[in-house]
Amino acid sequence: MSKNNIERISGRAPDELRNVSIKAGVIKNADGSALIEFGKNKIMAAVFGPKEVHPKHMMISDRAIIKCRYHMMPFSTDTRKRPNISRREIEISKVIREALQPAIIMEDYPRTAIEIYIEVLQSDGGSRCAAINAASTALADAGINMRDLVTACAAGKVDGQVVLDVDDTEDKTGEADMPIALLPNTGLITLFQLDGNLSKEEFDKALELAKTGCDKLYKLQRDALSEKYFDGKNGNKEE
Amino acid sequence: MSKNNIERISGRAPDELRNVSIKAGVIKNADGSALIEFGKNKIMAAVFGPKEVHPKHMMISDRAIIKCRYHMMPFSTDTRKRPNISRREIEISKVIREALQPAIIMEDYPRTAIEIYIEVLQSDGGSRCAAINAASTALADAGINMRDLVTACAAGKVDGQVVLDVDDTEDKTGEADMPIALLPNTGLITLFQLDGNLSKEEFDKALELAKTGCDKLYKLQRDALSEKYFDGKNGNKEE
Amino acid sequence: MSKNNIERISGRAPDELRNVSIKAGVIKNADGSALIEFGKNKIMAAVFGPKEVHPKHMMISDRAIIKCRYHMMPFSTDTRKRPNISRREIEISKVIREALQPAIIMEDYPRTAIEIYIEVLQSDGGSRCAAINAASTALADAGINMRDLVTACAAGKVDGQVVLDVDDTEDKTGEADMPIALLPNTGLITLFQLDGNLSKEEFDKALELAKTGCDKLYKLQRDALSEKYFDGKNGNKEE
Amino acid sequence: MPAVKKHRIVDSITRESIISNLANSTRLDERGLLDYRNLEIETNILKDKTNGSARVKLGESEVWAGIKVETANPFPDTPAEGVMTCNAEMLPICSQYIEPGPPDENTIELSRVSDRGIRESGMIDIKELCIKEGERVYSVYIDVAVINEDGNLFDAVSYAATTALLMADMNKFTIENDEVKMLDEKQPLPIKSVPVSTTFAKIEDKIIIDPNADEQEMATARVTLVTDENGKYVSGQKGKPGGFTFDELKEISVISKEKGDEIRVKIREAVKNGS
Amino acid sequence: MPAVKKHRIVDSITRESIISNLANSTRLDERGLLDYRNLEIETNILKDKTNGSARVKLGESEVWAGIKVETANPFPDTPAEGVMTCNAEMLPICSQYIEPGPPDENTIELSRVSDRGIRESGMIDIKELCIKEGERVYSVYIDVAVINEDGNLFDAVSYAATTALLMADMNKFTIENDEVKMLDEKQPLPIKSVPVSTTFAKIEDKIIIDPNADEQEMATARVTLVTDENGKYVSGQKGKPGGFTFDELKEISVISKEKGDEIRVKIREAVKNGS
Amino acid sequence: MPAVKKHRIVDSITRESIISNLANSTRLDERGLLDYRNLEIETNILKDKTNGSARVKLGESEVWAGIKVETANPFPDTPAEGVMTCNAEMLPICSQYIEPGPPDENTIELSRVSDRGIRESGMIDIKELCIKEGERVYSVYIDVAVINEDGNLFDAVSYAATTALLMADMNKFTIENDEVKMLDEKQPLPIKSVPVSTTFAKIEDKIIIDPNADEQEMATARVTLVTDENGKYVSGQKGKPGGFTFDELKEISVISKEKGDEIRVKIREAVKNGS
Repeated sequence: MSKNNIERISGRAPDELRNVSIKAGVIKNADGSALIEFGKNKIMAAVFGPKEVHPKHMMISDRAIIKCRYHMMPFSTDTRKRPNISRREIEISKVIREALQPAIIMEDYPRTAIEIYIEVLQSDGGSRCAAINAASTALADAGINMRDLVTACAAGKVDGQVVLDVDDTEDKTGEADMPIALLPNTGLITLFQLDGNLSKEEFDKALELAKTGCDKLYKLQRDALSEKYFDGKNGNKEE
Repeated sequence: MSKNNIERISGRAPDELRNVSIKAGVIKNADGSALIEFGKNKIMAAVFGPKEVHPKHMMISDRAIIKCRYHMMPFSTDTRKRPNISRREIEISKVIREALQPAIIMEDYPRTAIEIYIEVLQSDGGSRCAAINAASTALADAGINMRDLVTACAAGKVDGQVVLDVDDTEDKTGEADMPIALLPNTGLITLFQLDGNLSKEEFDKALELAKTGCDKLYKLQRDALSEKYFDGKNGNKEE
Repeated sequence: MSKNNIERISGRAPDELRNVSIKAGVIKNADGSALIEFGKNKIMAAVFGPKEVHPKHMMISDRAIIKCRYHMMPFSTDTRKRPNISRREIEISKVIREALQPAIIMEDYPRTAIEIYIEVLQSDGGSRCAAINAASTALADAGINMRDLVTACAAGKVDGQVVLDVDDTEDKTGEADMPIALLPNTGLITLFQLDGNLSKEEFDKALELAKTGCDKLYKLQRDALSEKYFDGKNGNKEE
Repeated sequence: MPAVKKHRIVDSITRESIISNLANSTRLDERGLLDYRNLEIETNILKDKTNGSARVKLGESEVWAGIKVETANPFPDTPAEGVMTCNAEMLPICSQYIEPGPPDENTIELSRVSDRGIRESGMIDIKELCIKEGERVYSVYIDVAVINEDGNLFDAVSYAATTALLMADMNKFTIENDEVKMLDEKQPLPIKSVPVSTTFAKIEDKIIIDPNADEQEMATARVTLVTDENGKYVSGQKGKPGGFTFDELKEISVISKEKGDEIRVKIREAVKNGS
Repeated sequence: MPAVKKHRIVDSITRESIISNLANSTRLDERGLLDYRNLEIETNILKDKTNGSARVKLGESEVWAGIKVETANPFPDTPAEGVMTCNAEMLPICSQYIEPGPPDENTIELSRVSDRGIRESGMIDIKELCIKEGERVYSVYIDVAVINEDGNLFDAVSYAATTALLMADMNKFTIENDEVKMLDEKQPLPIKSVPVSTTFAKIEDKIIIDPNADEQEMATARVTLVTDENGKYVSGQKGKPGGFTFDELKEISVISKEKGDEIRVKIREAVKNGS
Repeated sequence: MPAVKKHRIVDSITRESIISNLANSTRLDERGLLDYRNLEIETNILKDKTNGSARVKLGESEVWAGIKVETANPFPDTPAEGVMTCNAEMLPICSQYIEPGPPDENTIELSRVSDRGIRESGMIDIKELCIKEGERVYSVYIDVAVINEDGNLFDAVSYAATTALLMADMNKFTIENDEVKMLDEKQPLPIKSVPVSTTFAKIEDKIIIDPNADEQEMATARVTLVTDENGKYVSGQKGKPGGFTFDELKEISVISKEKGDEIRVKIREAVKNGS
């Protein structure tokens, strides 16, 4: 697929991911955690719980509630971000929570809260997908019962070409970005967003391409968890 | 009264109201509602309740609590209004609540809340009076037990002349504005505000004039309620 | 100590306090209160409690909780201060609370709150020390059981000289300011802050000098309380 | 922090009826799975204080949109571009489930998705909103009030915003001796396309369009796709904690275009009638 | 959102005493129905950091006002007018019923009514507060601290604000080569009138003036009228969920003028003594 | 309003062990009373988006600092001085005791004490941060993220901020025809000194340095002293509701200098390795 195509600024093939590394168990005080480096993205996710629900009236008698916050540090962006939570961060927190929730077996934890905190320390294109991969790994690291890992990757359009995993340099001239999150076992897309301009053909192609990215991230998550729990017998780097 | 007077910008006589129409039952999800068009004012009021009190410590054992919010949409004013609630809106919410509350038989609804929401979609002079008429109609439409309807109208001074119902064009050169709300059966003035400059004679005259406006609004409210409940046998327009 | 020294702008000797007066019982509605004038500082402190804890989950079963707010009126500063509580005021509230708390016998008031409110009406250098002296007097005036009064005073460095009690004119060219609070009976320093530039020798000297200031304030507090409760048999002015 | 919240309650009889109807590919209000509810679009409803306005009723969902065009300083990094802001408000009159106060995550999502549909479609040519580079640009405020809530606000808000923008005018300015001067003339906004939003929901493996409030509450997943008149997909957003398969998304994308074209005709008609 | 809140509690014995006294046209503190409490006005109490200041004690209600005069850019729509802001704060030291935090609806009403009394009377000539049109104007901040609360803060705050304004001075400026330059001279504020606020309450059909905290709590209605020295009514505000009859309001308006004139004399005296 | 809050819970066995160890002048983690935990300083960890960065691990406490140097208008009263802001955030990932949301009093104290250490030491020459007087100055943002909390954040944050500042560069500007123009060159920040923070805690009359989370929780008092390379004390802050005697403070001040010198060497080394 990578031949006969316009060259990407990054030198990557159209279906090529940026360098990705995932490390589980990076925050001692958390019940589960992960650090993902995804291109220039550096994102940490931590999971606390299942724990007591506060305030009490939020408690649900037959399952856990899931809280999720996506937050960017002021130094993570090109221009310093103000410390207050922005509307963009509130929206992304919501779509990430809705992407992760179907994977969590909430019925196993009635009357509790599971908290997912995502901290963007350095941002690049695709930070919400990177965040989902980190959070999914952190949930598994926390030992939360899950139906599946949640894996996420974007496809987009740059210079008229549908490509995998748009980075922030490409994004400046990019024509479309379509992040998705996937539960591989069930084939369910649990996050889907689109901004830009895609024909029907490009739309379908972008979906397929994003899926191939998700498959790679799925493996990287599993490797990161193996690395932590089985002495790193599996590799953890995408070349 | 309308002869030998300086002509108003609007062409109205000194004791003439703007065009007013009131329609009850305009919001399906509300327990009661009304839309008032009062000059250029377009204001909706909705009532919810009696309903559970939240938070619980606000509950009163022998009567209902009344909540009231007066809110202007950003597009309702000459210059776009910022979406946050302003100090002006908080003050007006308070005086409107205090104008309506004496009409509500709160003892009939112990341990409950009655919520009154007022939305200004297009503003003109006299929006707080218009809002009270709409809210009073909405309370009746919700079937809340009331001692009386609450009717409201302002008088003011423009070009040295005491006139009824100052609109926003007149207000720019106006010298005084005095909105009142009235419970016609009891003769009690439950809202009274004044800004401007009135002699004792003008003060008394403005009060009398405002009362005549209230009387007309009282009829219009009753017509709107008849219109809804008795197939519109009574008219609903002020010419 | 006041000879052979560089002259202070204020004409004070290096170990000389500004004029200080403390008056207890100045706010009728409070359980205890005091007004301190300390140089140009005019600061009121009021104490309410022991009283019910709200919200309830803050209650501690075997002792009181202490709340403390240090607040400056907009007109109290050179340039008008915005009415919102600033980060500076939050920090000072915290260090003042931590300075006063060790003096309060909290175990005598389980499941209650003791509230300390400090209002700066006119500010000068050393307002936090002045505030602590006022608050300590107000606590005693409220009849709260205390291990000791808390007394506070700053030393600093101006024109290369270690001096007692830096005022705001001196502070503009001052090189260091070191406020402390002291429980005289126990010798414990419960507030300590430093900003500036002090050698080891100056550091020790400033500590000693601040202690002499605290001793004077201790007497002034006791005088103020005597004044109120025993018909002012003791003087209340520092000359 | 975002968290699970109190939701609309759908009673069990309604739930069962909705599901048993869907099993027969019909809906409780007798629509087909891919039928929109009745759509009414009215223009000029706020003509005294706005530059453009529209009211949309989609079934029982009702929203009012008002456009205000003001002028402002441009952002330093885009000195030759105008500014556009889209803000939707869930008024507490619209439902017993809405409390007054700052917008919650659902309302923020509604505002931001509406904003993106307009922005990403290039509906407004923001380069044409420049009055004097680096100094003065038009600032277009799109405010939408939700008056009554019965599901699928994403589409209702989008239609109202789009129609109001199509109706809107703005002052003309000229530059004389390096000074910006307002003329006593109006001009329409620089409109380049008409994006149309379509929203789908999934209940027990059935895909329906234009969910009402009960359907929306029961759905495990929701997705909005916005298309422009060239048949391009310009914006999309999935919501709710469930998912769609790849095949479902592809199928939805086909229907989105067809339905979008139908609704675009209705919007253009309303604008024509109102002008 | 505004709602019924925890109020001061008046015990039943006090209630009954207040009512039985009123029946005999006297008050618990032995005043007549239309007597003000003792009024003390002191000036220059915050002279080191303000441009003007005053302390008012009305019975046991005590408030401090401080004026700060700064300069600012004018608002775009009033380029030749200065700016005035009036802000009252219920300090938590003033009463066990006051919590620290952002102002509630009562405090906002207090600030706004005080502001309107000064503004609507034209007390300050805001056109004289212009330093250089479109560029630099005076900005007058009136801040009032409530130190002890015993009812009728509307009047106490008004008297303190008015007195502090009468005492205030501000820097002189000149324009040299198109540049604003501060002179080493002061001038008084451009004062045009002295508004006086009077507040009435109604308890069981009796109208009283200057209610203390208990009376205010028991009253079904409260009304404030502000008059200027020409006997004009410049501002008014009814509060509390009850009402007045037309006749009561007319009667109140007569008394308001008389009492306003008496208090204006006291304010002028305090200013004279303080200057 | 600040008040007593939920604190970290230290179980009674840990408490007793800590105390019995201290009685023998050792600590639960086998350190001596005046030993720091292992200190790791790494630079350039956020090199793609910041002007300088550092990660500090002090035992299990981990913080990341990033510097952003932007330009801004100077404050009117200091037209020839740059601006510096220091902001520490307790991220909710760092501990189960930290809730997301606006900073509480502890976090505000942490930010302000870190800020003062840098500011009062004159570490950055703010006069050198002026680009064009009255018009354009550098604005240096120091943001520090707490990633994992195990006590003594005052020191960890200070070391990370200081190291990141030492690593940071900023754009060069020139003035041509009265206009500020950015050059394609970088320069280091104008650094004048390297302040070092040291933090002590008191548990049952024992003074220890670098308390971990459990020790810090049990301590009755905590004090931070910042020294510069000339051995001057530039900043100090006591915390927690207990106190130190005069002798204790004097003793602490001696140790602070010694330990500060040792840590300054480590910071300089990390900077040298990273450059």
